[in-house]
This record gives sequence, C-alpha cells and structure tokens, in this order.
Amino acid sequence: MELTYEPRIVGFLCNWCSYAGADLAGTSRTNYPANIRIIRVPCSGRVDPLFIVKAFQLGADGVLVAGCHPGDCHYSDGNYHTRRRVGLLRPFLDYLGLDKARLRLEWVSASEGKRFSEVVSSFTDTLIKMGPRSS
Amino acid sequence: MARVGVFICHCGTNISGAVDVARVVEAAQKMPMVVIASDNKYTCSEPGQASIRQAIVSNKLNRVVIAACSPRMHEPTFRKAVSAAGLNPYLLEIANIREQCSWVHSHDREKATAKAIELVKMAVAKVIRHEPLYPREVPVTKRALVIGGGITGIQAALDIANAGHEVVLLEQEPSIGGRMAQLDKTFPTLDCSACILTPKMVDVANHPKIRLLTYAEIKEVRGFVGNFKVEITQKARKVDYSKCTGCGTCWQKCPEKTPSEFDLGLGKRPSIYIPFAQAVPTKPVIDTDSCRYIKYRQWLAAGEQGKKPPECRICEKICPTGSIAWDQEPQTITEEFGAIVVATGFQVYDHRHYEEYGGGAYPDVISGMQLERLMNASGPTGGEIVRPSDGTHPKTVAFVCCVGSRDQAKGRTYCSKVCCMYTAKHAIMLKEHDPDVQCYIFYIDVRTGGKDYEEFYLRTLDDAGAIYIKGRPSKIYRDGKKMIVLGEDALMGRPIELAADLVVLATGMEPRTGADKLAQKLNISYNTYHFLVEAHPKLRPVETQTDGIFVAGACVGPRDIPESVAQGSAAAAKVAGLFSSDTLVTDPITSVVNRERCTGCLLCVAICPYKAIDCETTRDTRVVAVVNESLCKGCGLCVGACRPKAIDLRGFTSQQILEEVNSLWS
Amino acid sequence: MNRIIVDNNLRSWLKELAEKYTLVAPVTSDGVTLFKHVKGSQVDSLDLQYSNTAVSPKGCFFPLSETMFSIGSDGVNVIAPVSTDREVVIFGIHPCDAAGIALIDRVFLAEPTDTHYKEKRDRTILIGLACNAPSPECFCPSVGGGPANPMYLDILLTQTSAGYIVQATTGKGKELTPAARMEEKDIPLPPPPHVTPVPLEGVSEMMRRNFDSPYWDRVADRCLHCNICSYVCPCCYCFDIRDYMGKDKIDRVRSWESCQSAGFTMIAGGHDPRPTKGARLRQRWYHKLLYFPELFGDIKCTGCGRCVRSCPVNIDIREIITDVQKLNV
Amino acid sequence: MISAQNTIRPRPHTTYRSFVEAHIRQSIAQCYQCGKCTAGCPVAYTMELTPRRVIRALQLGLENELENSSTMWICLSCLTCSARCPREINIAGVMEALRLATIGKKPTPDQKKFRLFHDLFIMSFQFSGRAYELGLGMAYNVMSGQFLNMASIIPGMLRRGKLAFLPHKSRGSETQHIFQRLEGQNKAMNQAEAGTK
Amino acid sequence: MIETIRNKAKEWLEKNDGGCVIGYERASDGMTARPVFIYKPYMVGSLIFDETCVHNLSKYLLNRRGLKTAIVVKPCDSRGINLLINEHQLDRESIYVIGVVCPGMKDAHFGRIEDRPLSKCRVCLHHTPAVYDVLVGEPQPETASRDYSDVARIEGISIHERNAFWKEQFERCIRCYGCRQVCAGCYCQECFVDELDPLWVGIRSGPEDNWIWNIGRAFHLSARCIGCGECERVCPVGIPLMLANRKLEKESADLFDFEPGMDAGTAPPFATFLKEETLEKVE
Amino acid sequence: MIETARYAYYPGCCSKASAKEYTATTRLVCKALGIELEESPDWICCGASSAHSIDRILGIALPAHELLYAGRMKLDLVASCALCFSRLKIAAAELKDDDVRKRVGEVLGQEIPGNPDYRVMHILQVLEKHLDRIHLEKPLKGLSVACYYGCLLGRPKEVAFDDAENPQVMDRVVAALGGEPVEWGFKAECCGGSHVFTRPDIVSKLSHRLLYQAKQAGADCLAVVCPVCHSNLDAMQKSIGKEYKEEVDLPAFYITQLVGLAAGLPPRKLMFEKLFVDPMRLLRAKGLA
Repeated sequence: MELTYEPRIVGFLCNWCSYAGADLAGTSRTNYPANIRIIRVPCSGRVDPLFIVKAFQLGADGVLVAGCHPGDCHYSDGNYHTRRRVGLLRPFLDYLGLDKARLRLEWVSASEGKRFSEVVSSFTDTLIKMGPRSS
Repeated sequence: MARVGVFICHCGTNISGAVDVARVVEAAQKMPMVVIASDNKYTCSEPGQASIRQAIVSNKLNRVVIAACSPRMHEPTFRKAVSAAGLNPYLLEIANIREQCSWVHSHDREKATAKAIELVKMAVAKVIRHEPLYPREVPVTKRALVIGGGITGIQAALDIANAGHEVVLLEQEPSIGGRMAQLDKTFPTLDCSACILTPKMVDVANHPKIRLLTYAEIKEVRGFVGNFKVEITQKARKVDYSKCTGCGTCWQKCPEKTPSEFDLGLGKRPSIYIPFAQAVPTKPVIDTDSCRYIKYRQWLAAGEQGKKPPECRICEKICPTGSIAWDQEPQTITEEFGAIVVATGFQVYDHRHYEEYGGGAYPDVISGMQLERLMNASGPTGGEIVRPSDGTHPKTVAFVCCVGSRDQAKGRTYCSKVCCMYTAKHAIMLKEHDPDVQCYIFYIDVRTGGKDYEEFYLRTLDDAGAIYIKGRPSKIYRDGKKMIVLGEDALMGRPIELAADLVVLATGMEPRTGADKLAQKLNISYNTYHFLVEAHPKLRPVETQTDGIFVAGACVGPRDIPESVAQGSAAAAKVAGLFSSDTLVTDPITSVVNRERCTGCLLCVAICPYKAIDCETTRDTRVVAVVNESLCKGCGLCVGACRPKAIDLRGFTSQQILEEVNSLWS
Repeated sequence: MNRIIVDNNLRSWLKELAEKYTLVAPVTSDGVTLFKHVKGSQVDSLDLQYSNTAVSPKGCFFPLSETMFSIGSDGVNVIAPVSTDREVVIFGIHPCDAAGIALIDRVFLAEPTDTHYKEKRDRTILIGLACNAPSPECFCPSVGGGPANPMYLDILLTQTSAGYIVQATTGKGKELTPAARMEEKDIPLPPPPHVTPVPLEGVSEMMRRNFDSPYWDRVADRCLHCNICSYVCPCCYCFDIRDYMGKDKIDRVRSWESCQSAGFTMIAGGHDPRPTKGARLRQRWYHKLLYFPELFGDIKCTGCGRCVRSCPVNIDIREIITDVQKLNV
Repeated sequence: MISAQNTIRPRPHTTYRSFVEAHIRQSIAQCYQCGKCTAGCPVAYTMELTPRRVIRALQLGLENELENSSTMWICLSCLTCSARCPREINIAGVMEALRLATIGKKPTPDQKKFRLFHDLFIMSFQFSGRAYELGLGMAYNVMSGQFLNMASIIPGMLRRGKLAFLPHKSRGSETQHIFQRLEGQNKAMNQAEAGTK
Repeated sequence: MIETIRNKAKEWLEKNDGGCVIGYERASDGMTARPVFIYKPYMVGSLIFDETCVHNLSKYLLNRRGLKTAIVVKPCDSRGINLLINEHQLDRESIYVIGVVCPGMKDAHFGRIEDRPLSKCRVCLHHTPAVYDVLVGEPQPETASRDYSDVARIEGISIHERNAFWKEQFERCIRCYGCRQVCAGCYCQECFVDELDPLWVGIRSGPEDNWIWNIGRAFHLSARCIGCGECERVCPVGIPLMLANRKLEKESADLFDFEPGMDAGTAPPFATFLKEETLEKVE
Repeated sequence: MIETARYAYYPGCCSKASAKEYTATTRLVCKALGIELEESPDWICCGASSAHSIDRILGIALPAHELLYAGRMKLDLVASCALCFSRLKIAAAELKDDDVRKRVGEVLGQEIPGNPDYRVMHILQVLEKHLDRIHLEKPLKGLSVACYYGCLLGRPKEVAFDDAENPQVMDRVVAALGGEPVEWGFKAECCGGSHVFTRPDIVSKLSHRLLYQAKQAGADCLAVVCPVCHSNLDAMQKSIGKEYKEEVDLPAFYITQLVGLAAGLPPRKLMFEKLFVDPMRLLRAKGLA
C-alpha cells in the first residue's frame, strides 16, 4: 500500500488576528488540509523562537507563525518583534540544514479567513513537494 | 494529581457531521490524567452546562477540557459554568474542534476525527499545567486630570465635575481658553467667540469640584488605570496667587513691552501680564524673559558683565497686596488620579516654512489667526483691519488655502478641515468691515462638510462677492507696496498674477509642540505628525490603548469647535463610566517574573509596550525585573524575548505551550 | 621470543573481528580523534599512531547518556533496555585509558554492582596499543602506570619495526589471539618512551591539611567551571539521573554530570553544600588526590594528560600537585 | 482649444504615462491638480498646455495633445515646479521624459527650433569634445532663419574677446567614441526590446 | 607594550586598594598564556602580552560585579564589556579597561603554537578596542571589508549537505557546556538547557537534544556574539561553533545593521524594531 | 602656513569664451587662498541642458566622464558653472543605480566601480569652506549686493546644498567680504537660461524681472555664479533695458571677482573690463577702485 506523506504543521497563531482569521475560515466553511495543529497564543510576540526549534526537534515538518499585519498588532508592537525574531531564525535554520521554507511567518487578519486557508493549503503543498525531512 | 474531565460537543451536527465524536470520546478516555470523557449534543445549552457541573462534582474533577467551538466564542460561558461548580474558572481549556476542525475538514471524516483527537490531546496536555488564576481588584481614585484648558478640556472638566467627581484642569499657559479665546467670531453662525467661551471659563473657575492649575506642565506619569500618580511642574509665576487679587495695577504700570503671544506678535504686552482681558485666572505672571528686574538679577548673578539693566521693580512697589514673589521657583506637585483626559489641542502651522511665500519676512503676509486678532475688537488694533506694514486699510485681500495642509513637501499631508471655513468667514467679515474690500481666495478644493457649512460658503460668494481661484499659488513677492501672488487659475488653465494689499495664509492645524513628549510620558501612541492616536478611530474615538487615558479634541486630529466640544463631553462620559464603580477588576493573564532566574538584562523593560515592567534590587543585590500586573496586558512579548526564561505568562506559560507541542509527538 | 603480528595481518584480523564483534577504535575526523564504532571497511584507514583521544573511552561502559529502563505510558509496565548480544572489542586503547576503566571498575563493580555498567563491561574485550607518542603533559608512570603497561588489558600490542608484539594477559585475551596470523620472532619489547614524572610524595597528606587554604579560591579565580576536565577524564564517573518523556514511554536516563557544574550538589530546598566556585574546584582535586585514595588506596588519575590539554584556562593537575606540596599549613 | 470635437475619451494607461512614470520613478496619479507648478513656472505664460495640464493630459491619456505641445521644449528645466510641488512630483522630470519620449516623432513647427538648437548644441561638441559657442550661434541663426538673434551683443562679445573663433578641443576625441558606443548600445537595446515583443 | 600594561596595572592597583587586575601570565607549558588575577602591585611582573593571549577575559568580570577590577582586553574581548554593560550586567565605573591594540593572535594550544593566525583573527575587523580607559599601542584602522567566506562556503552547499554537515558536528557534542561557560554572553542564572520543567532540552546526549542545545545556544547569542571565538577554542571535540555564530552575526548585520558590543548604548536588535523594515519574507 | 587644499576642477565650455573672466578669477582667487585646482586635460562638455533632453544615458555619461577623472584623482570635483555643477551632481546621484552605472560604463568604455561616492562641489561651497583664509584688504563696505544663485543650486533637493527658495551661501560669502547682501525674493528664480537662442523674448522677460527686483531691493550690483545667467544679466542688460524702456545699469559681477576685489587683488587681474555693464563708476563711488 502506498502511503501518502502527510506533513505535520504546528501553527502558532495570535489570538486577535490570525486565530480569529482561522475561526473565520471555519465560519465561512473554507476547506483546507487537516495537517495543521494550532496553538493559540495571545500575540505572535509570545512565540519564543525556541518553541519553533523545539517543534522541529520533535519532528514537525513545518511551523507557521501567524500574527496581525504590521501596524495592526493588538498590543501595538508585538508583531514587529516577531518579524525580527523569525526573520533571523529562518536563515539560521536554513543554514543548519533545515529548509527555511519549513518555517513561515504570515500576517493574517481577523477578516482574512480565506487567506488563512490559502496559507495552510499552500504551506501543506510546499511541504508535500519537499517530502519528509531528512534526518 | 490532576483529574481531567473532557467534554466533547456535537454542536448539533456542526461537529458530529464531520467528526466521529464517539471515537474522540474513546480516545480521550485513554489520555493521561483523564478521569472522565463524555459527549453532549449542545454543550453550551443549559443542560449541557449542567452535565459538566455535575461531572465536576461527582468525579472530583480539578481540570476541564471542553472540545467544542472556538474559545473566542464561548470561553467566558464555560468559565462561568466551571466556576459555578466551584472550580477556578481558569482551570478550563477549550479545544477548538468546530471552527478549526469540523467546519474546515468536512470533506474528510477520517482526518477530521484524527485531528479532533489531537486537538483534545493538546488541550488535555495543556490543562494539566493550568494553575488557578485570580483576577485582582484595584481601587479607583475618583479624581480626574484634564490636560489642556482649551474649549475641549474646559468642556470635559465641567462635565466630569458636574457628574460629581473632582477634577484638576491643567493648562500650560497663564490662562485657560486656548485657541478659541483668540478667535474673533466662529463659523458658520458668526457668534462672538469670547461671548460663548468666557462664561464657560468662569464656570470652571467657580466650580467647587474643579481645581485649576495654570502655567503648569506634566513632569512624569506613573501608575495605571484608577491609580495614576502624576508629577506636575508648576512654573514660577513670580506672583503669589494667595495674595494677588487681580486688581490689574501692575500690568497697567509695567514699563516693559514685549510682543504678545496671544496677539501673535501683532501687539505688545507688559512683562507682568495676563494674556487677554478675560483671562482665567485673572491673575498675572511675570515673563522672566523680558522683565527688567529679572534681567538685572541675572546680570548681577553673571558677575556684572555688560551694560547694567535698569533695576525696575515697579510692579513690586505698586502692588497693594505685596504679591510679587521674585524668589518663587518652579514647584513639583504630585497628585493622584483615576483617569486622565488629554486635550492639548493644536497650534497654527508656522508659515515660516513656506520660503516661497516669503517665509514670514513680509509683514503683509499674515496667517488666518493673525487676521482674527486684527479683526477682534479687543485685539491690537481695536478691531481695525490694517496692513501691519503701514497701517493702511487693505482693499484687495488674497487668501491662500492649504498652507501647511495637504502638502507632502512640507511634511503635512492631511487636510486641516477648518481652514476652508474660516477663510470663508474671513471673507464675509472683511466685507462687513469694509464694503470696498475685494477678496480673492486661492483654493485647491473647498471642503464644507458640516451642518450649515455649505450654505455659509455660498454666502462668501454671494454676499461677500469673494472670487475663488482654483489653484495653489507658487510664490508671493513684494512689488512696491503691493504683494504679488503668482498662481494659476486652474479652471482657465492660465497663470495668474494678483496684486494684493494683504495676503492671508489659511494656515492649518498641527499638534502642540511637545505633544509627542507628553504622549511618551503617558505611554500613548502618536502618529508621524504627533497627533495622538485613539484606540479605534470609529468605535473608540476618545479612548487610547492605555486604559484610563482618554483623548479629545484637536490633539487627536484637526477638529472644529462643535466636534471638540462633543469629544470633551464624550471623554468626560468615559471617565464618569470608569468612576461608576469603586474598584476595577484586572485580567489575571499577566506576566510574572521568576526572581531567581532573572539576570536583570532588562530586555523585557525595553520591549514592553505598556511600560509594565520595572526593575528592583533583590536582597542579594541583584537587579531583577518586576511586572506591574495592573499595567500588564498579557501580550507575552517579554516572555518571547527572555533568554533565561525568567519571565512567564500566566495562562500561556512556556510549560503549557511546550506540553501542547510535546503532546503532538507523544 | 615474542609473538609478532605484522600490520597487514593485524588489519585483516581486525576485519574479521568486525564481523563477529562490535569493533570500537580510535577514528580521526575533522582533526578530532574519538573512539567510534568501526565497520570492517574502515579498518584500513585506522590510524594506529594516534596520541590520546579527545575523550577517554570510558563511555563504552558508562555512556554519555543511557536509558536505564522505561515505563510504559500506562505508568505500570517497566521495560528493560534492549542490549545487543554482540560482544564488543575495543581496539587501540592506550594503557592509561585501560587504567582509567580499572579505576571506575572499583566503584561500579563493587557491591551493589551497577548492572548497567557490569553488563557492558562483561561483554567487552580490550585490545590495547602501547603508547609510543606520549604528550608532554602525560605522567602515567607517576600514578602506577606506564606507556606500555599491559595490566588492565586483555591484549596489548606494542609496535616495533618488524610488526606488533602481541601480549595476551587474560584468558579472554588469549582466546582471542589470532595464532595463525602471528609469528614468533626474537624481537625484544622496546623500552617504553620517556614520560616526565610528577612527584606525588605526601600529596594526600598535604591535601588533608590544606582544605581551607585560600589557594583553592585563587585557582578558582580563573576556573570557568565548565565540565570539560571531568568529561574528558578516563576516571571521572559522576552522573545524573532524570526522567524523560518519550513518545510512548517514560525513560529513566542516566547522563554524565560533573562536580564542576553549579547545580551539582543542589539539594531539595535549595541548599547547596558547595555553593562557591572554589568549593567545587577543590572537590575535584580532593576526590582525585585524597578521598579516592582513602577509599581505594590509589590516586584517581591515570596521568593521561587530557585535562591539562583540554582545560581552556590551563588548570594543570601537575601544577596543583606540586603547588599543594609546597603549601604552608 | 476646447471645443465639442475635443471631447475627452480617457485612456488612463498609455505608453507615454508608463514611460514618464518609469523615468521619474513616481506615479503621476499622485498629482491632485493644485496648479502650483504652473503658478511658479516662469514660462507658463507662453505655454498652451501649462505644466499642470500636461500632467492632467497624462492622467487622462491625451497623447495627441502632448505630442503637439511645445511645453516640454519651452520648459527651462529650472526645477521650480519640482521643488515646490506639494505632492513632491518631479514635474521637470516629466518634461524631460516627454522630450525623450517624443524625440523620435516628427517635430511640430513650433517644436522645430528647440530641437534644432539642442541638435546643434550637441553637434558643437560631439567632435571637438567642448561646446563651441560662436559656431553654435551662427549655425543656429542660419538654420533657424533668425539671422539677427543676439546680434546686438555680438560686437560687444567680440570686443571683449568673449567669443572664440575656433572651437576649443579636448585632448583625445573621447566624445566621438561616447556617441558611437551610445548608438551601439541604444541599437542593441532596441533590438532586444523588439525581440521580447 | 608589556611594560606599559604592567605599569598601568601597577598604578591602578596602587590607587585601588582591594582591586584586582585580570590579565595574562605564562601558562604551565612555558610558552602559551593563561588568565591571571593580580591583587597586589608587586605581582604585576607576571603579566605578559603576546600572540598567545587568546583568552577573552571579559567573562571574568561577571564574577566581580560591583568590585573594582582592571582588565586587559583585546578589541574583540572589549566588545564583551560593552555587551555586558548594555545588558546591565556591569557597571562601567567599577571597571578599568586596559585596551590593547591587537596584532592578531596565533593559533595557540596548550603545549603548541601553530604558525598561523587564530581562525577568528583571520576575519577580524576591529583592531582597536571598542572601549578602554587606557589604550596600549597605536590605534589601528579597521578592516573595511567583511569576510564571510567561511559562512558562504556552508551557504553554498546543498541543504542536504548542510544538514549532514551539522548533524555530524553536533553529534560529537559531549554536552560539557565548555562553550557556554567560557562565553561572556552566557550568564543566565540557570541555562535553558538545565531547566527541568519545562524541559527544553533532554539530558540525553543524542542527535536531537544536541541539535536543540546547539541551536538554542547559538540563537541566544544572535546579535550578541562578539566574535571572540572562545566557544570554538575550548570545545574539546572540535565543533566549529563560530561557523554557526558567524552566520547569525552576518544576518544580524545585514538585517538590522547591528554589530554587538561596538558601544554600550545602542539598543540591541531584539529590543527594538523599525516599522518600515521588511525582513526577507516567506516565499 | 596654510595647508593647501586640492580639488579637481571642471571649468566648463564657457570658460574658453564667454566666461573667460569667471574661470580666470576663479583660478586667481583659489591660488590666493591656497586652493589648488587640478584640471583634467581631456575634460569634455557636460552636455548642458541639451544632452539630457535628447538621451538619458548621454546626459549622465558626459558628466560621468569627469566624475571618473576626479574619482581616479581621489579629489572632490569643483565646478564654477552652476549648470555644469548641476549636471555633474545629478549624474553622480544617478550613478548609484546599478543599471545606469552599467550602461554608462559601457558608453564610456570603462567599468565604473560599485558604491561610487563622487563628491561634487560648487565653487561657492569651496569659497565658503575656506573663507577664513581670505585676508580682507579691501572690505566691500557699503556695497549692496543682490546675490543671484540661479535656479539650479538649490534644486532638486537631492543634490542641493542650500535652500531652494532662499539660499544663503553666497550671502554669507558676500557678508564675509564686508559687503551688504540685500534681501530679495528672486535669488533662485530662473533667468531664461539657454533660451537666449530659441526664445530670446523669454530671456528678456525673466532677466528683466530679476534686474528690476534686484534694483527695487536696493542693490548696487549683482553677484552671479553661472556664465549663462551672467550673459543674460550682463551682456543682454542693455538690450533688455531698451525693450522695457528703462535704463537698469546694474553691474553683474562674478562672485569670484568680488572675492578677489575684497582680497585686494589688482583690479586689472580681475578683468572688470570684460563686463558689459561697466562697474568702475560704482566701485569708485564706493571707494573700492
């Protein structure tokens, strides 16, 4: 039997924009692949870069960090800090042999349900194309 | 030992239509520490909630997981339900298996069920690590500070005071009244500005609940909603207000004359002065920059260099109450407040930035506000409109709109909103003063959004016979006695040269100098122009991101008088609402510092958007961070940045989040 | 007469051993020499001229970390670690490292026996290689060893121009010796290379007298309290035990630990009997030069020189010994 | 100018507009038609299409009017318009772009003299390296038919030795090579562009 | 040069009773250097400075918080002082910095000095200390061009090769934490690797836990690593740690235009942000 | 002993004919101030207002030729002509664009190094920078000077070194010479420039306005920094006067002539005789000649 590869994605979503956006995708019944497991955080700025590293260490195929669009942070600046942290972590992980395409930082607002589903779909697609992580 | 109960909702068929709830229940029963797992048709219904309450009691549950709709939907509902069964409401975790599972994976029951099981597993893993949390109650100091004594601040102060609360009204200048006090008439009614403003100023002065602090500035603001501690600098007036009766002898006799700020340099005032006749308080201050005796003292102190200034002291000699206090120094006053209203208003854009219009070098190119003073009966010319250069009566007057507005090149892209209207007012009033005057108004667009505004504008064309020329002038220069305005009549598409006797620049509004510094002290945000930023431009127009601090009037953006007054009242209503209870409940989801782990690098202090983190020294003399839980909004920015993991966010601890991640692979 | 095995034969023998046993030998990559599991195909590239490996081979018996046992996710079933049935041959071990193992044996094999250690120790055969390139910081003879000391090995090979002289000292060793690949030759054992001695007279006694000397704090000034010295040491054996949530079981894991790390002696309630850096640094030398000798008679050091070489700030055991001997009481 | 036949049919996306916007690296949609450019332009009085209207014509895509206008040639490149534009649009750059965009087109009678001047000016240094004022002036007067242009000052210039009788040459003939290489480059780029179409 | 250092140290000790000078002395091999703590003026004679003084002594200042201390620093080490002041660990007033203009160090190990520059010195930009109270030597111009050829080499190989390369490197790690102990930027009360609950890193030394430890360590030094190279020098199993650190150094210079430790006042990249910046976005 | 300052110098085409006195006095004054000017032997025309009107790359390549010379010499490049200055400075800015740099490099037949930082200065900046070196032999006391900058020194703001509307550099220089700069609103208005050939009517109108305004502001004379402006304001002055039926008689000096005058250089060397509007009467009246 041929097993299709199902990548596992951990998603850290800020409560105010992206988590609400994910909820809206549900309310609008927008289907997307079931590969993502969402962890709700108050702000994308709560995401310690080590959470991301830890998820990868445990075996995540992809990690999504999603927050409010720049300028829209519920806490005024949180996502700007996230952008710097993830912006530095991505090239670093890539350098260490973990393709930077596996770590995504996206801005999804509470009104962007459709966008959220597109992000998950395209991320899942990318990961399927890349295949399992080499260990 | 945690005893977890898991309750899985069918949500009618909303969940069970895509997720095999029975399998989720079965899987949940096997999860670590789970004592009971069951399902419900509608968990949020009263019977559904009752079954949870019952299960908590009968199974001695101390943690609850509800797998249902989004926590953004029913978290408060279920917290109450859990709480009703005697459990701390924060020992609840919700697995979102509807919005983020059944509704988005309806095409694949197998995967949806598998995901639902994992979502429950994550919630169980997290809830085991939940701790009971307790909201804190903080008392509210029912006393408000209103910063800015213009019409907005006056209105806010009066409304708060009339609601029965104490108010301190703080004004940086020697009198309240603000910009409105400088106006001659107001559009579109042509009311006498002073006639409607000064009674309100007197009300402020006489109100038993209002304390007026003029000639004062904010030094530092600490604390949080309900409990602000504000340090105020009372500038040195050199006049003892406890003795002064405001009789006026001093300012009549003072021999020194210096350009009047109130009259925008068009007239003069003495060194000991009240800014204008109806000033409140009607007590003078001594302007230390121009006072002869102060200069003499400075000369003495400098060791007698240069020419000896006269040792005047006339005011002191003639003051019947002995109120002159040469040695008075600035004082710091510390006051406590429960709420702060910021109404610092605006200042007129300084047209010196327009070098192409002469950069302020031509006396006959004046600002609209200067014209107000020229028109005002108590102004420097007694209401006679004359050219500042030679005192003649101008017959041809050119107006230039949008000076310092809608001009990206001057760093002011916004529309100042009031200039079209006040220019129309000026044209009408000039015509009233002198029927021979012909006004030409250079404009880009005429904006008349307001009740009766368009009708007023039409009067300018009709009654006043003003000629509107569409086109922003490019240059103003002097040719003999005339001021030449170079423009284009955009409607004809041809250049135009207009020789005018007087040019009035309709200068726009900008925030008061220092608005940014004040905003920093208050920890509220401001935009690139230094206008203060409201919490939401439509739904929370007078609130800020900082609880307990409200904004009103032209410090937020260009506003006319009716809007400013409305905002002052709106802010007052918000303050009264805040003061309607004795205490405030604060969200327990806040950051907390582990003092043992903290290295005192203070990165958290630097990034906290709410200035909620401070530092203190431990007994073993280490400097560590400390969170002011009343200021903390629980964003967790500090936690994400803390290298030693010394700071954590209640409700979203690293432990909890890691357990969620771990549970996906265990 | 000695039994000699020439290089070619030695390597073909090793290849044969690699078939039957798990063969462990020093492998150099990226400029670092470490004992590693070696496949038959790698034997030809083995460097037999190496000076001491970066880390001692004690990890073969007392691994950096090992699962002692696991508990199923039901919290009841105890699962013993799976051990391979294959016996292990450690090839190329120097006499000093073998001496280190012997020192650890005294602790772990004493009653009650450490079963995890013993299990690995019992199924391991040590084929040693006499050291012909001691480092300047080596001083094995001073602590009862020597570059060519066959004492704690099953077999010792000593290199000569004609091949390796094979000495089998234990039954296991004799059994394993490849008779067919050797020839008897009248070639004497070469004299062991010179190793600068460190006089140890009275050191334990001076240690006993100088526990409170400020000397320890002065040395600790520059000590960084890393674990390098303990981890590279062939005879340090401290460990820590922790439980580790695995995918479907909980593992109880034992890992190396060092008396130099800050929390090493932290006890419940937060008290730490060795709170200062000086106290921790002192502990290491007292264990080596006083406590261990008091318990087992010998200094806990094989003179391999690793700690001297690896210490980032040059805390030199030889210097400690000479300094202590000179301390005023 | 504006008559019933001149009914505007807007074409907001024209090649002129994209060429101009690429040249000034700005969007001319930024212009809100305040007319400050025209107001300050020292030569607007003699233009049929004032600078503001040039921008308007670009916004509306009125290519014919742009091509037939002399505005961009009358423009002195004094940059007053650009310096004072409240929207910070480089209007002088727009004029420059329009000159470049219409350089290949047949000049209108009014445009002719400007184009002639620039051509002659460039010729005056193309070979010698340095501009030759006297030659330029004489050539221009002859070819434009404005024989008496500046006649009043020529004697004074000669008297003061302010006109050189012969062109002053730069050492080497670098300009010639520059023109040759430029021609080659332009040809190659045109070909490449044609290829992509 | 060494006489200047000794004289300055002596002068300072004479003026600062109870103070301590941290410098270099000859190591027990008679050829290389090691740190020394000098408490008495008459002992300054043992101070040395030469091309074997590879150690970054600024870490030791953390042991002497609030105590009067003079320290001999090379340019790279001096940035450690700025870093620690910036992070509120040190009080500038209590430290007397004897900055030494650095000629570049030799690749010196115990008992042997290779005739080649230490790897960090090959790519060093700053040859004059970033902070000092007294400067020994003539200020040297900075090296203008950054050399990241080492990083570029790794960037140039395929993602799979990178993965394999680092896996092999990290596999060797024996978790002795020498890298951490020697690092001036590592001063947490409790390192994340030692924390039990939550458990960031398992104590099991295996590929997975070694991976997260080494990444976590490096990332905690992102935009903080001052390039002193001590971690790599002390690693007993030769893991090229600076190769990881330098990638972060390069990125934070490119992304944030920040070089750690160059002064004590600039806000570090993670303490601030620019609203308009766009860091390379997800493709 | 004053340290010698060295600059690369770009005289511009007019230097050989209509603006002889400007170039000559520039050199003279610089020499007196200890400023060395290095002129490239093979400088070529900057293209003036024509090249960039015909071809964008040509408009950059011509001035770039000179920039490369200064770059090789590692000197700041000084131009005395405002138009040349403007073209050089704009070209320097344009060369920061990779694509432009590549194309210009091809046209010039030499590679232009990346990250170029070509510094271009106007002679006014040089004069102001070294003002302290002037020994005032003959302060221009009582001489009211309308400083005329022309349209290009303050524009566009990316390359300008002074305010676009009310520039001050020359006023400071004149004031330092002891003269009295007058305040007037047309310091930076255009004179009509090169339209002298194509539309002399424009030049008359614009220059007339300048002369009229300067006169109205009470100026005794003009100070000018561009040969084109100078020709319009000086050489054309008489015919403008005729056209507008009023005698103007406003001598127009090059700023360098005024510097030289104040520094006490012999009037003969300052080539006042090259001016169309004779300044000698004015200078004598002010006791300066």
